[in-house]
Amino acid sequence: MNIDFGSELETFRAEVCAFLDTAPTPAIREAGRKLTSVFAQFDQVMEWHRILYHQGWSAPHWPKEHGGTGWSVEQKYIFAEEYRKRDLPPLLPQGVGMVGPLLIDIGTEEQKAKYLPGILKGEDFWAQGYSEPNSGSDLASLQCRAVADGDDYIINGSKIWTTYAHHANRMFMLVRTDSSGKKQQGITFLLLDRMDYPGMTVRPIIGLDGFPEQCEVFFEDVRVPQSGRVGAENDGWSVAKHLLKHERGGGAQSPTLKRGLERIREAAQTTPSGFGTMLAEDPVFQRDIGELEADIASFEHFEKLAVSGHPVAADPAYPSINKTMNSELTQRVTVMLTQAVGNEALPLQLEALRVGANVEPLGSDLDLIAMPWYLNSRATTIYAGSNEVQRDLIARTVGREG
Amino acid sequence: MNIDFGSELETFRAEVCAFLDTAPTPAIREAGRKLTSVFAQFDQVMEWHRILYHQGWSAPHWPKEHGGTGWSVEQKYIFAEEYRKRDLPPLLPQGVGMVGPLLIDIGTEEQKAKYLPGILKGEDFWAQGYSEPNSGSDLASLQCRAVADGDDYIINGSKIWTTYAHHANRMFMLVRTDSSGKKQQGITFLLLDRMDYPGMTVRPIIGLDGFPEQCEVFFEDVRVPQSGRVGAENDGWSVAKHLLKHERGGGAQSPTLKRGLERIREAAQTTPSGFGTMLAEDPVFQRDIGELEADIASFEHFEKLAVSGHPVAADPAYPSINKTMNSELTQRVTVMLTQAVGNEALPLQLEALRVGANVEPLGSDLDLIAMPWYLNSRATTIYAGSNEVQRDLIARTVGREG
Amino acid sequence: MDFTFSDEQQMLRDSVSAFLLKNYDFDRRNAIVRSDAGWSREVWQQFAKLGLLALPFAEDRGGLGGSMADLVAIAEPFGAHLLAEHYTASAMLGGAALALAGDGSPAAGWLDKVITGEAIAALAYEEGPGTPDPSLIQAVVERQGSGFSLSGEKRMVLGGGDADVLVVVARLEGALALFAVEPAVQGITIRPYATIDGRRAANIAFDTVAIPAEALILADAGDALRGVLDRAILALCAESVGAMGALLRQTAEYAATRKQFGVPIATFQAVAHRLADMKIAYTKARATLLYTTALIDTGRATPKDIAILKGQTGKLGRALGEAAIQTHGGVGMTDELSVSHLHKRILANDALLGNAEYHLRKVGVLA
Amino acid sequence: MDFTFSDEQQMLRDSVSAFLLKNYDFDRRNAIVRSDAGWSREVWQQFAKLGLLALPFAEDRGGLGGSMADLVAIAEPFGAHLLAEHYTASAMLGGAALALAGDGSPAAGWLDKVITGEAIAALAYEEGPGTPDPSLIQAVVERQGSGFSLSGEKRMVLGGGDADVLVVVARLEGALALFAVEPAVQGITIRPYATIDGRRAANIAFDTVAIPAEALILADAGDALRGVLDRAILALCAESVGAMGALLRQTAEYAATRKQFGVPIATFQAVAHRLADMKIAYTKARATLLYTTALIDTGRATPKDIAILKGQTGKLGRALGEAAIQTHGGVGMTDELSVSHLHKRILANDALLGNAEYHLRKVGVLA
Repeated sequence: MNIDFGSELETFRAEVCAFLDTAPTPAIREAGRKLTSVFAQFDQVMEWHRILYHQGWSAPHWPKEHGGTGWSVEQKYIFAEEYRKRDLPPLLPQGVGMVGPLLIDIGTEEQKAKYLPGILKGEDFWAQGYSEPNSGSDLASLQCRAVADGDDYIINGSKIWTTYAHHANRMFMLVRTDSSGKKQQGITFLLLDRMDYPGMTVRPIIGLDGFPEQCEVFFEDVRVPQSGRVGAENDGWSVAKHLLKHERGGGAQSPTLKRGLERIREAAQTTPSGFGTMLAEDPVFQRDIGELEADIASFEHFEKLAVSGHPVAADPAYPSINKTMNSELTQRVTVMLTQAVGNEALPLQLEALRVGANVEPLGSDLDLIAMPWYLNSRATTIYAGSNEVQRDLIARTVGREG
Repeated sequence: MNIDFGSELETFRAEVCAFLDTAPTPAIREAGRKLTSVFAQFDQVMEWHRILYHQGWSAPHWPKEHGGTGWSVEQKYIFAEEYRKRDLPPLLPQGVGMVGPLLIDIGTEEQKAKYLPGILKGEDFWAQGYSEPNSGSDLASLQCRAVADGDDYIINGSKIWTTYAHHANRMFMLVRTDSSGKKQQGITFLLLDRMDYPGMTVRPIIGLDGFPEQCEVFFEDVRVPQSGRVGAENDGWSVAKHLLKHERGGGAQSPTLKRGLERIREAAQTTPSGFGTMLAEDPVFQRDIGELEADIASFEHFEKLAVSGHPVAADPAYPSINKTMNSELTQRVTVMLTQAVGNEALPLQLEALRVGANVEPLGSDLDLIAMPWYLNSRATTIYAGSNEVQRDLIARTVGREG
Repeated sequence: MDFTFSDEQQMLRDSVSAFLLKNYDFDRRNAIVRSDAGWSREVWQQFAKLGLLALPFAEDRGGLGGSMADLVAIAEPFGAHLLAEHYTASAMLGGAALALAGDGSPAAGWLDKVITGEAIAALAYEEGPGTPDPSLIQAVVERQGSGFSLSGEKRMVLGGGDADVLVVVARLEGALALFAVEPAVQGITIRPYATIDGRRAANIAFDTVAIPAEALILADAGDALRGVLDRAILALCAESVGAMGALLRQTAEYAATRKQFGVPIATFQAVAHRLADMKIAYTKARATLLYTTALIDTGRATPKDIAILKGQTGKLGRALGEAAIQTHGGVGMTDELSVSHLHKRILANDALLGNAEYHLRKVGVLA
Repeated sequence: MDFTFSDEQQMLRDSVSAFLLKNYDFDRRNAIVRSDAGWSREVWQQFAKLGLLALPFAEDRGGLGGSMADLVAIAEPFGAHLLAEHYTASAMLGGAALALAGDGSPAAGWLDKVITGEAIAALAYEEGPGTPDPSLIQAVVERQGSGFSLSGEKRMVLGGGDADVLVVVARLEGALALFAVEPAVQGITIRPYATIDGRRAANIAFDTVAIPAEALILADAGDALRGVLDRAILALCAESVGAMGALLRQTAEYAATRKQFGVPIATFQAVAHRLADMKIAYTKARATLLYTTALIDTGRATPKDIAILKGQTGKLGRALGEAAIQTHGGVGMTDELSVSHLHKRILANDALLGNAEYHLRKVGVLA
């Protein structure tokens, strides 16, 4: 065993810090401070993406030949840590985190050439068309149909929970191309190079936090080229499973959780406990935050084991354990935050939450974000395979640990 | 709405207190203080049963004509409350709580005449023969066979988790008399008027707390009279379901929980918190015990609603909700107790726990009982229909509340 | 012991439910919430006609002398229907505080108008997070000439932006006192806003506000204020329990009809057990609500009883609401079903007048 | 970063596991626990032969200079096999404290015998519930002539009844000091007992016990003691994680084979999800164990890191053990399967040197 943070890593850390301290614009910083979701405010996060691209850091996890950084796991962890310490908005994951790595793995040369640069540079934003109104946890039951017609497919049906589809200029999606066999068969993975095909309409859905983050996308005889297919026709399920590895897989989520905890600790310095002291000195607060901090630490240890190549990452349940821990810890951080700020979380401050708003918030930054962040994070145990489904998957592997 | 505790109830309370303050022998009181289970130490609790019988109070819930007290629900609650306040051992439930009420409801006149007096007086102790090694939560799958032969049945098979069978002189049990239909059919409910039939053997099972509370009972060609049958042959499942109402049904469990909480509060006065004060003054302890106390209060309110005739008791899920709440609160009380006494709970003090032991315990009364009580109470969510089965039953009724 | 509603209470409850079912379905409610005012004077006038605005007040003050049980009977449907109007703010908080004033005082005059629905009252009490405890109130009043001068800041004043009269809790010579203050007076700055659960509230700053002598409702008002707050807590909890019941019913129905993997999701044991836990939570919260109501109506409710009710309702309500959203999945995350709104109402009621954390700890402190 | 065992560590671990599998199955272990002594000198001599008793000590003290990773590698199988012998007591606590003494002192002489297995050492540190914190130690030593006089009471001294030498932690002129004391000395009363998890321990009272000057191992021993306790905590946690792993495997196997309602109980989603939660708990605890081991071996473990490990292991271990019993149902409640014994080992390790409640709160206190 060893925990290697040699001096060359400290040099790297200094370089990262210097960049992250100077490169983001005030609007980008504001978007980070006002983050109440996995998905940062669109304009600012895309601007930040492009700045990172110019630095060569927009896709640290990609292979170097495709524009990745070639960083070691320790370097990637340091980058994530310093990034989150500064409350910078995380890049939207659909491009660099999902469809990009998929294309690198199994896209055609043409697809790579056509799409990877736009993803890397932050020129394109991709919507993810998976779920349908009747296909949530049971994704394989999807019904949105594509019928081959010459060099094209003609798509009919709808997709839902399509994050930021109203901002997207591209889309990847699963469609049904065959209904005769098992439901997992007959699914095809498609790339759409535009969102404005005739017959496509996007309806934003207002979320419980008041924001139109998710969308429904309708297809009425939408004709798209077959060249956008990834993998073979009817083999989209295995393509999606491949992508899922990237979607659920770890990396460095614990710095985000740790930063959330730190912000609660900061707020606790000036928030009265109701029992005569500030929260920070209150034993009950200390116990509660101690419990949460310890649990986040265990998740961090798990993540570091995984990135360092410990066999824990080879466990077939690894992605599900990772997703379950991360989502439930995120929710606990937000619950603790809303409880810490008490009734200051109750005003609805949609306008003040917008980057560049001209409205002064009613209280502190944390008062402002506590409730929408809590509400939005209820989705973390629902999306990307509900935690019930994850536990089903984990259970199947129990007793076969290394 | 009204909460009626008029002055005649206060007179009643005084009468109850006077009796409970004077009637129990020191050994009975010791058995109560050393209670670490639903089941008190046998000799002392049976002695107490006989004392209560002489007072006419051994079966408050029975109809007056069979030896019950005729008390109102308020009186029964007051009795339970004062009883538990004094840490007196609860009577063993198999007789007055289970088979007695069953016989009153559906026994033959002969069975009532033969058995009720011995139950009421505390002369008999009944073992409950339900579970089998392969039939736990799935009770209806039981295989212990009884074959009719003249006026008798011949029994072969075994029963397990038969509490105090090694102390019992009678037994009620479920046997399989027909295997041809659905498993719930073909079960028969039998009373055995002896435990020493040829071919019957009892093996005590040492529990995780070190005590032989449960037993396994083996039957090898045991011949018992058919006159012990309750209900019709092959109709034992509905007889057992009828009895279950008494087994799971409420009454007044909250006084026991409240007394447990009070004992923790008492111990907290002299137990250091590890953070400079006694536990009782420690804010974290206060919060934790406040949470538990509030939850026990809700259970008490639920119980009082039920006994007062509120529709909540008519909900088909009522027995399951009652059992689930009570068992899980019992476990939480014992967890809190073990945590409060810390490493003083670690010595194994089997001998000191025995009533009349000549061994001085290593610490306080609570140090002595904390761990065995905690360990024993793990069973509360397993026996009498595991809480998983109870939640299945509750779920079926959701959305049909009054 | 009897914890059921009387026939009269059941009738009252049924008539309020029927009114809301007819005039206040989810769509109409949302239209009201999204309107500029955020609440409906028309609904308010109907409430006046139904006698609801007079219900909590003594008969000799022009009220109907309703018991807490009467008020719980109507507050449960208010919660289930996500009422946006200022019933709790004006009747249970502001109005109840005005009713502490002597006959003939300005406050008593305001009370008449509150009862007829001509005026809205609000109680300016809390000052931010961690101040549910009266001992932490810092707003202060000093004698000035024949009257007073008031300074301080009140936050999350329910109905504070809509009130025709504010009852302000402030420290007068150390003790808490109540004053009836008109919002348009010099030195008062009101910042109104909508809340996450579709009500209107305000932060209100008082900068050496001159107040006439007759505005004093009660000096040394600690005990009386406690009585007002306790009853308001009952009403808030009843609302939340009503919302919990609605969530339980809607979630059970959704789970029974929503299919995944070819079967209703209620057939998955994980979902079934969550539904069971929701029912257990609802059963507990409602039992404590009804029991505490009976206690308060017989004058036997202790501070611990109130803390238990507020703590349990907040904690169980949050758990139930989160379970309801999880069971609904994506659609539970939207603004389009009432599920998320009911949950937010429960959360808001939890945060008002001390959240579950605060009250459950008080249960432990009170030996 | 690398958190795997080295080849040498894996070999060590495998050889200890093989030894225990062959010589220490559950029945044999129970026979040892139920014997009068409660532990086996024969097993102990085997440990000496295998070099395990020398493992934790520096080479210049006659040890093998094992790292914490080496010790964790063997402590996990110790926990899985419910070891009753005094490895933690004598090697990790008593022996480690003796090793703080200078060469040629009586304590150093005792250490030699601890390493060869001729003597058992114990550390008399805790004084009851709530005294995991060194600042709360009350046992006191006063100078008397050329030597000292010791008074106080120590509770739950692991191996305290079997020890040939006791290392006593007591306050000397305010600071904590360590003394090597022989148990047969006048004024020492030892009350030995078995513990719930099948070990032997004792409460030990010291009534103005005369101690020679050379018995002083270290005055002002606070920091050194912290180091000993931290490594012992690692060993206890490794034992518990080993026990957790055994519970997880056994419960998974039981759930896959035990049938109710005609199917293995693992097919019930409630059982499956509980198994999943057990696996998550085990994964967390083990990750923290390995990570903290790497920290301590590089001298980078902070007090918070140790508190996190002890707190997480206690909390997750309890939850996992309770889930294992619940899944086993009736048979999990008996003395006859190792399930309940493994759970009790986890509970005991949690209660020693500060339970989860204590340590998790410390995590919060340490900013």
